[in-house]
Amino acid sequence: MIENKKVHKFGMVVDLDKCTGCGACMVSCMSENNVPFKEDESNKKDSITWMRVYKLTNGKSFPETEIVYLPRPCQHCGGIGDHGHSPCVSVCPATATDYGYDTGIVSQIYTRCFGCRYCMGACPYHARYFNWWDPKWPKGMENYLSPNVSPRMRGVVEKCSFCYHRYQLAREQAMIEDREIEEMEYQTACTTACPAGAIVFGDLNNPAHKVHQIVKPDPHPDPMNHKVVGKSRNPKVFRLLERLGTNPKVYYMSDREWVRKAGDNYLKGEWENVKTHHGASSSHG
Amino acid sequence: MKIDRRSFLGLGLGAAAGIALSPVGVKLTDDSSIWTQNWPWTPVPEDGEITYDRSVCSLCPGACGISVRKINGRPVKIEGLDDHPINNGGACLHGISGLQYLYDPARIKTPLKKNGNKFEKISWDEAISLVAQKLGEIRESDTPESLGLITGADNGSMSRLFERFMGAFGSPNTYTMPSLESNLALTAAAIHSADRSLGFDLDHSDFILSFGAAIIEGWGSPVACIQANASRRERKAKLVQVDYRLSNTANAADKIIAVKPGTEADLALGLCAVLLAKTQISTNTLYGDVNKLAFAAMLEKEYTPDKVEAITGVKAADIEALAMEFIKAKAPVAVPGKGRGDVGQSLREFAAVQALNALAGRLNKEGGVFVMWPAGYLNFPENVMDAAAEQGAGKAKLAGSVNELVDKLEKDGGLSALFIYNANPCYALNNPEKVKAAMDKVGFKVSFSSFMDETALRSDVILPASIFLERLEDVVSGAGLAKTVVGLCRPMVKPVFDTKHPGDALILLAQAMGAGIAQSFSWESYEACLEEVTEKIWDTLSDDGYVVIDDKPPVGTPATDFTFLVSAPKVAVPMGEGDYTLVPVDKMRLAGGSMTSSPFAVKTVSDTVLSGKYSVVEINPTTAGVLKDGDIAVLKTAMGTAKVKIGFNEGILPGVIGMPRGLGHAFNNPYVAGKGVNVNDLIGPVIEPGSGLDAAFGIKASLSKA
Amino acid sequence: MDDALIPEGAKRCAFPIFMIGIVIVGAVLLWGVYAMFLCWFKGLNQTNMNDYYGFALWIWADLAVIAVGGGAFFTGLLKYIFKVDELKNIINFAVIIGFICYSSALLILAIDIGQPLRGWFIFWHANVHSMLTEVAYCLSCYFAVLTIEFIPNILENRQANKVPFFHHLAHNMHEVMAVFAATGAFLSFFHQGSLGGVAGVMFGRPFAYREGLLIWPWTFFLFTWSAAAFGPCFTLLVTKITERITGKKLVGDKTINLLAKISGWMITTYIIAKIIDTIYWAFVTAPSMGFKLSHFYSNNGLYGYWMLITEVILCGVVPGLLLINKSTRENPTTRTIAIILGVIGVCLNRWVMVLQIMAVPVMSFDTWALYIPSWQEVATTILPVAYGIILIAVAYRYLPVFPQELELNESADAAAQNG
Amino acid sequence: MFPFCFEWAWDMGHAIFFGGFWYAIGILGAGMTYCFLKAAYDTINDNGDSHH
Repeated sequence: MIENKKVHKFGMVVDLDKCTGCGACMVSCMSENNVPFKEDESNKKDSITWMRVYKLTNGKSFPETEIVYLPRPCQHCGGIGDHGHSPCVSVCPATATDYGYDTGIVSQIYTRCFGCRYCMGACPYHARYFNWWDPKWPKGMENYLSPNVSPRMRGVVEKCSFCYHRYQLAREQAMIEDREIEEMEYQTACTTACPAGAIVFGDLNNPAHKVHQIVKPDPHPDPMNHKVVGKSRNPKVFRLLERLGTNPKVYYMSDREWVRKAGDNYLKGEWENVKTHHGASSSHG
Repeated sequence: MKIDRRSFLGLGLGAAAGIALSPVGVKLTDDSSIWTQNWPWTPVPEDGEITYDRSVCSLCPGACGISVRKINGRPVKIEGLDDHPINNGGACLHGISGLQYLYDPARIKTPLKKNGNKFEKISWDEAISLVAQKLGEIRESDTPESLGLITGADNGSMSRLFERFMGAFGSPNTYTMPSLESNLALTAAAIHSADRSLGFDLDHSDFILSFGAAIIEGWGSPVACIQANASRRERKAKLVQVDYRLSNTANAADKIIAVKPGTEADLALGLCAVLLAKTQISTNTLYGDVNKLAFAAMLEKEYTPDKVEAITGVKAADIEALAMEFIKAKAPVAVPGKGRGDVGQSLREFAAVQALNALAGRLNKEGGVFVMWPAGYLNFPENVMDAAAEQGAGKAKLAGSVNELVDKLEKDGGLSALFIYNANPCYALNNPEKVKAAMDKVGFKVSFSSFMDETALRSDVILPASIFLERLEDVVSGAGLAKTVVGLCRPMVKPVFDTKHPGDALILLAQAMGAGIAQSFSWESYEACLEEVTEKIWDTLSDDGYVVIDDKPPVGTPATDFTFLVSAPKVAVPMGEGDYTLVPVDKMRLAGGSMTSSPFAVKTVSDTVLSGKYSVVEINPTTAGVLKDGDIAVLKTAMGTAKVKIGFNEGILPGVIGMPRGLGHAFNNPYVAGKGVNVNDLIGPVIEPGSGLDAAFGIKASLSKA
Repeated sequence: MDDALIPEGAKRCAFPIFMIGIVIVGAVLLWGVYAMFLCWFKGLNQTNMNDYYGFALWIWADLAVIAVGGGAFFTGLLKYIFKVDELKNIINFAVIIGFICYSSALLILAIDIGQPLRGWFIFWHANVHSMLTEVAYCLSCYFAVLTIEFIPNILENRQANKVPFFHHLAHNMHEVMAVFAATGAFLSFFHQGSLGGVAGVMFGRPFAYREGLLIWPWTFFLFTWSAAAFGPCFTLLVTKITERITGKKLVGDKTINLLAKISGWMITTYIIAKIIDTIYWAFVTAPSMGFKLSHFYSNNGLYGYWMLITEVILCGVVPGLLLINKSTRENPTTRTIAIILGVIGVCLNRWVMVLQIMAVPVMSFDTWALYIPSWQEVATTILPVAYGIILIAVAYRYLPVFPQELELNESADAAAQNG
Repeated sequence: MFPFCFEWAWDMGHAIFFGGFWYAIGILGAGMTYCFLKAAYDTINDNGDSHH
């Protein structure tokens, strides 16, 4: 059949030294994915932002203070050993969220979700959002809603899908033309919007893709922690909470050591070892 | 049959079994499943064919190319246009959320007439004849100069059309809201020559010295600036930010020069003094300069590093080192304009920074600053001026700037009618209460607004404008860009409400007025007008969607006239009393000036900027006194008081309070208005002698626990 | 007035007094029902839960009532499988308490989920890897078991028992009760465990995550064990309260002490396991993820070390020791203190395993999240308590719940008459 | 869930999980059916007093 035979592993790398925190990715995501809004969104703990930009500081005082903005979409975790049992998928009682073994994308089926919120508890990234309210658009504004992403209803969980509908559209086109999807054919809305070009998206399995070239994912389990697969062999690249074995497909990049260190939790003295290990693993494959 | 206990039992059991086995259960389950998966009140967007249309965003002066995705002709998404000469595929959050403006709850849906305190709906015919009649009365009373106009931008065919109307009517009283563009034009006029603008070639500079310019937070053409910053690392270009707080730009910079707020001009002059003292460039290479010697003498006397250190708080040694680093760079450029560079700016500061560029020989050089000619693609036919027009247009303007106009109106009045287009002075100028009082002195105000904003609410007649997605217009770049690109904004959708293109409204009005005015506006529509006046470039413009007029450094070195700098007296220190200096802070995610944020943009605003109904003010913990992070406090200035939330921020100079700009709107849009405080309410205008600009960068303030 | 329904020979308060009590508690119940409908019709925005606190008061209440309801399965297991015949004196009541706890748990779940009408998707689209699926399955099945165990007691009502079919049905159900009890024990073992597993499998949450055996994290076994250990404490506590309110001795001291003794040994063994688990987690599991114990217990207003100490020592070790020691166990005061501490301890454990998990930041730049429930949450959480009180009152009034009631109070009555 | 549902997979997880589930349901169902039938039988034959 006209199946795309290659197994993709779509992922992203965000250059934190380029990100300006402008918020274009957040809005592009909202507008692409029919994310609703309410009158007061200043309580960030109930504000649906599939892409959320965190602000980190190095904790030093002026003028040594440094800020970094960290855009956080769903990390599309592969779970321990990258077997597809991401923290959220493995706990969902109704199979309303699923791991796409052909894409590495963690999906969410809104019409099946019954709102138990176990997945939200399981996700350490706070990437999952609950519709506490029925989404309401001011009169007439539903007119801009896109048919490619179904609007959600009250009582279900939603999250970033890596703009899966864009993949579907690109895949359909590629199938018709009997070819593989080109790198630039499938890009997420946040990637295309970023004015600083800080986000690179593509297939981590495809050495021709820029994301692969930057990340250089190690296909073997980390010898120091077998739960971890796909660790970057680029010493400037890291993942959030990598040690937990969630194996996210969103990587971050920074020249600054304190930023890389902020990506995970380390006991006293551990960072020094990890830091060097990072470099060492680049000789690994 | 006798119903005994046994048969009753049997019947009951049988019925239960029957119901369990019948399809009723399955059917109900199935129905509830379907029903609960598709709530009738959850919208189901209509599907259809996907198409893309190109246009230009005119929400801000950035003039970015946009691509509008449509489903069966229905716009669903705005994205940056790939390969566009300004934004090259990038987009900012305001542009991306552009579709929300189409259906904004505060949109004005029909022409309106003020009746007492309420607006009543009227037809376009009624509205036009009402305005024409009022204006006719003014002309009959032989005071055509008492019609005023406040506009947002002063480039492009629409501003020319409004000016044309004023000319044909017979009034010189045209005012523009302060913008980076107008401030740069003023600077060019003050130290080079009139009718020029300045463009900063950030893309090719290897050393950007920014005097507080929020290069990645909305200064100039935001997307182009963010892209220029993003490419800095590959180009090995340095950014040094002079600032009093850790803005995002300061954070992205290689180096921060912490400076007392309001002393940026002195620092720039101090750098000029170092250059003069330590290098030979100024005396040898600059030519055709006016008052250079007086300027040099002033620098030598008043702006020695030690003296500048005392004023700015920057160490003398650092000033010297910075000046040398600047001059030794291959392509340095100094950039003026604190924050977005629009409100609360001083011409002295702009001019001082430009003098630094001039002394360093960076005028009209790649990677430097371009002293640019006007875009010059518009060719309007001669205005037909009747006697009344000739007489009125010859009179002197009431005031030199919009700020002076407000002053004048508030004190003595002087206008009998006022047009407001593309401007929201009742929100965007400092001390809006005074602006409102000034507005009340004007008998008849006509607004061409799309939204019922603070200023539209105070108008007598509203001729609602279609927004950029509903209209055709030429959008010319400016705003500090070192290139001139004219883009074509095209209607992406039919007007959603009973609105008109303001150009069409103006043409209708002019024709209703008759006489010379009608003759000056003899086009059948704005579209016909645009086609005629852009004749030279119309074909390319309509085919490609944009025309690059110029993107190379202008030829030759323009003369520099230091007279203004030599004579410019310093602006008074911030008014009022208090231990702190309150300064407004521009944020990328909050629109400033006349543009209002969209619901999406407001949604992205951090809780360290807006928390519930409170604006969060930045304050260094070391000078917070008894106040704690998250406390509600009363912020008091000479202009007013406001309840704010305290947000500790290590990244701000001690003693300075940073307050976000763009909040505190008061009109009917619950997603955007009624949140936080308008910082302009707390700051009084301080008019700069010699420029008429409101140079109030801040104000003395006190804080106490609520 | 309702004399015909009251068990033969039993003394009950006057009907109007009974009704006054019911009406008072019923008002609280209606308040809860009102809040419940608010949540159903307006949605979960009625709560103070948020995206950080996806699980909050309700899930704690759910886990807590199931834990304390564990007395039913454990007593049933001892009575019907291990043939500890002495427990026949309290089994009916244990079953009623269990029935209340489990029906409450199901009701809370029905309020807690965002789309209650889709609740059955958990059965229809089950994900067998999810601990919550296991919980739902075993919970609903075990609720069926409890209903089955409760039915004979209902049928023993003086009027119902006159109907021959009901009489026979009750009799036959008693006959095969051991089979039901065994199934119930099996189901209970799994869902109590799965509830522990719910927290333990969350490998993205180092505070919750535990290593374990095959697919079961240690919390799986700890939860089952703690429910079996502390459940009887709750049964004893409710019995004590009922005795206090009715002013009658309802269960013989021998039975009470036996159950207390069993509970004591269960608590003691559980708490040893819990301590080992805590030490392993604190010094091996969490550090392997980059966390020090202090990360979980500082920098916030509520979750300090006191929580851990209270749970493990004060409400774990102490009641355990008090109940295994014969003198303190048989002293009504120390026994009561022990069972109260035990109930608090298990509830605190469930609180920690639900709310503290949500509160602890995981990303290095995240912050502690604290939450205060809304009144709607509080009302719906009190609702089951009111419902339980009413059900116990009705059951006590009309059903022969306590086999020893007449015997224990005859002598008292006689003594009173003689005196 | 039944084996004819599309999410069904013939693997260990489903076999153990649903095996246990249907087993429990089966026992409860069979037990209750027995009780009802036996009670009905006893009622009809009215030898119910024997156990008193």
